[in-house]
Amino acid sequence: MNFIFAILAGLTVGAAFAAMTLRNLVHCALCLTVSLIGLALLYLQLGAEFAGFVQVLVYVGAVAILILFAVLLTRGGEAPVGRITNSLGAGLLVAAAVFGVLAWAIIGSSALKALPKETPQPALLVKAVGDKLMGEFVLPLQGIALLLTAALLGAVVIAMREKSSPAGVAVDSRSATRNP
Amino acid sequence: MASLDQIFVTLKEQLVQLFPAVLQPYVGVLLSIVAIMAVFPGIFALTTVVERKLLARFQNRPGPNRVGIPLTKIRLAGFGQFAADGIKSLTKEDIIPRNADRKVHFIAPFVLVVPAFLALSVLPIGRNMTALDFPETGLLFFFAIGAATELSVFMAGWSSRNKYSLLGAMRGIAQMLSYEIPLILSSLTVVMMVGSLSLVTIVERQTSVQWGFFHSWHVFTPWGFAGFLLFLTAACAEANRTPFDLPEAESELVAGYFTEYSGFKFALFFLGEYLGMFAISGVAISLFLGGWSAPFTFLDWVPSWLWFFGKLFAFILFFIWLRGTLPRLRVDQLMNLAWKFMLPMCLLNLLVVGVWHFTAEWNELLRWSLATVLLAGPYWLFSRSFEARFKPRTYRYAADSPAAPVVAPVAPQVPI
Amino acid sequence: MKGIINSLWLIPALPLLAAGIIALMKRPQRKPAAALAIGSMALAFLVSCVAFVATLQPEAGKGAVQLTHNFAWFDLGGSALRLGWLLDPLTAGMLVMVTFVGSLIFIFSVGYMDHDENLTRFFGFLALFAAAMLGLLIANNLLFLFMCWELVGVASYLLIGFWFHKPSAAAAAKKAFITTRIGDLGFFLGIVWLYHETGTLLFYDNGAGCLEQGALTKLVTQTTVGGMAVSTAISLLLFCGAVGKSGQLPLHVWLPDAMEGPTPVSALIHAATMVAAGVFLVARVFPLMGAATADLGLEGHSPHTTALTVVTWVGACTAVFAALIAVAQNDIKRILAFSTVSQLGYMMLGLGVGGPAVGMFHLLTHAFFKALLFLGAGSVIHGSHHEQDIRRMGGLRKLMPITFAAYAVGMMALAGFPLVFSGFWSKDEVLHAAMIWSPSKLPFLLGLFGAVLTAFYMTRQMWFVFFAPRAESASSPGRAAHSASHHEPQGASSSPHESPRVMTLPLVILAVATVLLSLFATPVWPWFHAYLGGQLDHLQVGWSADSAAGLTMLLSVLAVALGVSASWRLYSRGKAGTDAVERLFPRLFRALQGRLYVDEFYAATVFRLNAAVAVLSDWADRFVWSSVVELAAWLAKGLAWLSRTLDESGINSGFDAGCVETRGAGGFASRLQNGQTQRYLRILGAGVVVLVVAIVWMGNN
Amino acid sequence: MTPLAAYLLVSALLFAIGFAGALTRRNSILVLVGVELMLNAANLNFLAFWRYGPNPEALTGVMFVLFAIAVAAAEAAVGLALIIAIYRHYCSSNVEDVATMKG
Repeated sequence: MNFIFAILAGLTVGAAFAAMTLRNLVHCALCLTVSLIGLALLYLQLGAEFAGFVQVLVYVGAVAILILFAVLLTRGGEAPVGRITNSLGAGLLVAAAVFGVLAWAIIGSSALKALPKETPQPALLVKAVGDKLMGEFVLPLQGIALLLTAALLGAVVIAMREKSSPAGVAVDSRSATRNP
Repeated sequence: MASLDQIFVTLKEQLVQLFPAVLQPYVGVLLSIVAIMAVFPGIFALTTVVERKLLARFQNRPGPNRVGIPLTKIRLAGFGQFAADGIKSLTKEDIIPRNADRKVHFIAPFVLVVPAFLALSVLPIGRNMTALDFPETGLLFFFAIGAATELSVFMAGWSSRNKYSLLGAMRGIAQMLSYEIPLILSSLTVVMMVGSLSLVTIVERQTSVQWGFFHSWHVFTPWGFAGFLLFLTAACAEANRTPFDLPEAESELVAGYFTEYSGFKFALFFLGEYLGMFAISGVAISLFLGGWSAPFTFLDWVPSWLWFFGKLFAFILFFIWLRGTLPRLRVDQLMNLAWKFMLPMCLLNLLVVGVWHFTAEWNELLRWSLATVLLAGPYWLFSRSFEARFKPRTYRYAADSPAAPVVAPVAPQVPI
Repeated sequence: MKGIINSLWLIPALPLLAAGIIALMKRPQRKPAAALAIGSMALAFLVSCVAFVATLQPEAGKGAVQLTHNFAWFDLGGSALRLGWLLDPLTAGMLVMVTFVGSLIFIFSVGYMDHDENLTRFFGFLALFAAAMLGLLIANNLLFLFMCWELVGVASYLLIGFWFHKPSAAAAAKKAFITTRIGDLGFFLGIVWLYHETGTLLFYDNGAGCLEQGALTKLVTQTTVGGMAVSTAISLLLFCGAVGKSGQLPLHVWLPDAMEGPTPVSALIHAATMVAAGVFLVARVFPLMGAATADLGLEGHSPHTTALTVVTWVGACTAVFAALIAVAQNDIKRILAFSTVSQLGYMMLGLGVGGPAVGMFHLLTHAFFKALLFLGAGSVIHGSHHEQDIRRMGGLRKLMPITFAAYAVGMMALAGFPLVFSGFWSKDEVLHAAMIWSPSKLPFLLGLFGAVLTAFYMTRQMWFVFFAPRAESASSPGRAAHSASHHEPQGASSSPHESPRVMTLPLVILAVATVLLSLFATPVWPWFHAYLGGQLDHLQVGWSADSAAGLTMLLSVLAVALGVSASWRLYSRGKAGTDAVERLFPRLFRALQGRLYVDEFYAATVFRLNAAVAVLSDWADRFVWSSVVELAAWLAKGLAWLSRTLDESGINSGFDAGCVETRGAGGFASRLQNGQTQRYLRILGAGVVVLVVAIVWMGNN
Repeated sequence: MTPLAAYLLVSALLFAIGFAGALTRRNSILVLVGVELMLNAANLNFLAFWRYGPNPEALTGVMFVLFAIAVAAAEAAVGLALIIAIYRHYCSSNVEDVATMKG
C-alpha cells in the first residue's frame, strides 16, 4: 500500500465527508472543492495527467464556483438554524447498505484477483487522447458539444428572471392541490 | 558563452551531487522551488518600487525617493522603499473582523499565493530551466492552477462579511470567468499549431530560424499577432490590472475583496496578485514571444534566461504604463468586450489557424493576405459595432422621468 | 455571342433580385433601395444590349436569329412541363426598349417621389414590375408568359394603388386588376385550348413548338363551332387577353383611371411595360393569328385571317374612339392616357394590317415618346405642386424651359410632325399598311381621322399648359385648398419651378432618343423591317416604297397640319378659362368629357346583370340548397340520437365499472408518490443493493 | 489487497458518502453536491480500471472520464439553474418543500 495513496485517499474521503456533514453551505462547497482536488491528485497518481488537470480546470474553476454562486443566490451564505437533515436514519442505513454491498463485491470478487498485481505505468500521451477524440470518438464529441450548448441555453432560460412575480400563482397551485 | 547560459543548471547539478542518491530527485525539486521562491518575490519587491516611481512620474510628481540604506546617507534613489514597506506590513497588527469566518479568512491568501508559485514553476525561464516540467500538460496545468485564484477571491470576499468585499469578489469572479475563456481560446491557437501542451516544446518550436536572421516567434504571424493581442487583453483582465481593475476599484469598493485584510495577509494578497501577473506574462512570452529565445540570431550569445527576464520586465513596464494611462471600464462594457468582441474574435482566430495550417503549401504572400483579411475584416466589423457601446449612456433615472401620469376618473358611460 | 441565350434569364432575374432585397429593407433605407433598383435595371440594360447585338448577325439564308433555351421545369406524370427562353429580334428590341426606358423612369422617380415616405416600397414594386415585364418578354412558353403577365397585373395593382389611402387610387387599382382579369379569362381559356390541341406551350421547340409549322397546320385544318378554324378561335381568345392588357375598346376603361398612380408608374404602364404586353403578345403569337386556311389565302400584304381582321377593326375603332375622348379631357395625365389608348389602337391596327414589323415599330417609338410625355407631365405636375388640371396651368414655357422643350419634342412625335420625329414615320407606316389593306378602306380613313384628332388634342394640351396666359392661382378655390393642405405660404414658393436635374436628364435623353429613332424605319432605310424579318444583309439604302407610300405621307402631313392649325386657331383666340370646343359644341363636348359614358354604360348593364345573378344565386342558395342541407342534417341528427341512447344505456355502464377499479388502483399508487425526492432515492438505493447482491450471487453460482 | 481494489474501495466509500448526503441533506444544493461526489467516484472507478485493466492503450477509461466531466459540468449548470429557479418560485431551497406534483 502506497503511502501517498493513503494520504490522498484520506484527504479525499475526509473532505467529502466534511462536505456532506458541515452546517454552513459555503464550507460544504469549499470542502467539496478540496475533495475534488484530492480526486484530481489521485488521477495523477494513476497516471492520468490530462484527466487530472481537466478535473481541476472544470471542477475547481467552474463547478465549484458555480455551486458557490448558487449558494449565495439562494441566500445560503449563513449557516442554517435547526434541522439540516431529512430522515437521517433511513438514509444512512440505505447508504451504508450500498457501501457494504459494494465493498463486499469488490473484496470478494474473483475477477479482480485474477488481474495482475502490478502493471507498468501506461504511457498516456495527450496526442493519443486528441487523436482518439478526433477519430474514434468524434461522434460523442459532437454530441457533447451539442449537449453543452443545450445545457448553456437551458441554464440561461431556466435561471432567467421571470417578468411577473409567480409567487402568488405558486401558492395558489399548492393550495389547490391540497383539495382531494 | 554556453557556460554562462547554463550556469544555473550546472550549479544545481553540482549542488545535487552533494547529497545521497536516494534524496537527489527531491533535492533537485527543492532547489528549483527555492530558486523560484527567491527570484520572483525579488522581482515583486523591485516592481513595487518601480511602479510607484513610474506612476509618480506619469503624474508629474517625484514618487518615493527617500529610503535608502539605513543609518547611511546612501539613498539609492528610493529603491530601499520595498524593504521599508515589507517590514511595515510584517509588523502591522493583523485585524480580523468580528463577524468574519475566521478559518476561511485565514486560508484565502494562501490559496492565492501557493498556486501562483506553482504556476510560475512551470514556466521555461531559460534553456533547460523549468522547475516543474510536465512534458505533456504544462499549459493545462497552468490554467488548472489559475482556477484557484477565483476560489481565493471568493473565500476572501465572502469570509470578510463586508458588502464591499463580497461585491468586489463577485465582480472579480465574473470578470475572471469571462476572460478565462478568451485567454484559453487565444492560447489554443498556439497549441493547435505546435501540437503540444508543453510550454517547453512550444518555446523550442519558436527557436527555429526564419529568413536567416530572426527566430520564428508566433507573434510574427497574422494569427499569432491577433492571438497575442487577445491574450494580452485577457491577461490584463485576469491579473485585475487597469483598465480591468474593477474588483478592487478603490473609488467604488474601497479595495474590493481584500478590504478587510491587513498586515501580513494583505501583503500576501499583494504578492499573489503580482505573482499572477508575472506568471501570465511569462505564459504570454512563452506562447507568442519566443520564450527565452533571442529575437535575432546574432543576439543568440546573450544568455537565454536574461532574454526571458528582459521580456518579463518589458511586460511589467507595459502593465505599469497601461495603469498610468487608461481609465477604468464600466461593468457592462467589461462583459460586452469579453463576450461580444473577444470571444468571437478568438473563435475566428482558431478558424484562421486552421486555414493557416492547411495552406502551408501556398504562396507566402497569398497565405498572409488571406489570413490578414480573414482577421481584419471581422475585426473592423466588430469594432464598428462596438463604438456605439462606448458612448456615454443616459441613465434611466437621470433622464427626465415625470411623475406618474394622472389618470382622470372616467365617468361611467350610461347608455341613454 | 449566341451563348447569351443561356444567361438570358439574368435580365428579369436582376430586377427580381433587387425587388426581393428591397422588400427586406427598412423604410429609411431610401438611397440603397433606389440605387439597387436603378443599378439592377442598368445591368439588365447592359445584358439586353449584349442580347441585342447577338441578334444583329443572322446566319445567311436562315432568316431572323432565333435562339431558344428550353428545359424541363417539373415532371407531370409521363410528360414534363418545359419552360424556356427565346431570343429573336422581337424580344431583343423590346428588351432594349424596356430596360432603357425603364432605367430612365426609375431615375426620374428618384426626383418625383422624393417627398414620399414610402420610396423604398415604391422602388421594390417598380423593380418587381420591370422584372415581370422582362420575364414576359423572354418567355418561350405561353404558360410562363402568362405567369409573368399576371405578375405584371399584380405589380400594376400595387403601383396604381400605391397611394391607397386615396379611395380613388384604391378603386382605380381594383378596376385595373379586375378589368384586365376579364381579358385574362379569355387568354387562359386560349392557353388551355392550345395545350389541349397541340400538347405543348413552347413557342419554338425545333419544329415541335406551338407556333411552328406542324402545329399550325393542324390547328388551321381543324374547325370548331360555326365552321371557324381552331387557330382562329384560339387566336381570338388570346386576343381577349391583349384587349384587356392593352386597353382596347371594350375593356379600355381601366387605363385612364390608372392615372391615379404616381406619374412614373403611369409612364411605366403606358410606355414600356403593361400596355405594351398586349401588343407584344399579339406580335408574339402572330404566326398563329396569321395562319391562314387555303380558302382564306387572299392576296395582300399579310394574310387576312379572321383573327387579324378582328384585330384591325378593334384597333381602328379604339384609335378614333379614344382620340375623340381625349379632345375633351382637362387632366394632363388623362389626356395622355386616352392618347395611349388611341395609339395602342394604332398598334393593333398596324399589327392587323401590316404584321409585326409595323405594329412593333409603332410600339417602340411610342414607348419612347410616351415615356417622354409622361415624364414631362410628371415634371410639370411636380413643378406646379401637384396640379393636374391643364386649365389652371399656363405660361409654363418660360418657367420650365427644359421640360417645355422636351415635352414639345414628345408632342410633335405623338402628333406626327413630319420627317425628324419618330412618331411620324411609325404612324405613317401604320397608315400606309392600312391604305393598301384590301378588304376595306375604312380602317385607313378612321386612322387618318384619328391622326387629325391626335394633332388637335395635343396642340390643345400644349397651348393650355405652356402657352396660355397664366391663370391666377389664388383665385382658384381648389388650388387654395391644396396649398393650405400643404401648409405652403402663398407667393413665391408656390409658383411653378423647373424640376431638379435628376428629373430633367431622363427627359432630355428620351427626347434625343425620340428623334434618333426616326432614322431606323424611313422608307429610305427600312432597317427595322429588315431586322425583324432577318434580312439585314439585304438592306439597301434607297426609295423602296411604292407609290401609295408617298400618298400616305402627304395625307398624314395634311392631317397633322389640319389638326394643329385648327386647334391653335381655336384656342389661341379663345378666352382664358373656357374651352373653345365647349363653346362651339357644348353637348358633344360634355359627352366626350364624360368619356362617352362607357363607364356609366357598364354600370347600367354589366353591373346590374351581375347584381341580378347574385340575387338569383342568393335565392337559390337560401331556398333550394339549404333545404337539401337541412334534410341531411335531420337525418344525421336522428342517427346521432340513436347512437347516444345506445351509448349511454349500454356501453357506458361497463366502462364505468372498469374506471372505478382503475381509479382505485391509481389512488393506491399515488400514495407512493409523496413528492419527496429523497424517498424515491432511498428506494432506488435499496434496489441497487438488491441488484448487486443478485448479480454477485448469480456470478458466483 | 491489490491497488485496484484499494482504489475501488475508496471510490465506493466516496460514492456512499455522496449517496448518504444526497439522501439525507435538506438543502437541494447539497443534494447536488452529493450527486457530484457520486459522479466523481464513478470517474475514479473508470480511471482505476483503465490503469490496472487488461488493455490500457485503448484509452477508453480516460475518454469516458473526459466525457463524464463534460456531462457533469452541463448537469451542474442546469441543476443549479433549476435550483435557483425553484428558489425564486418557492422562496426555499429545501427538497421536501418541492412536492407540488405529489400524488
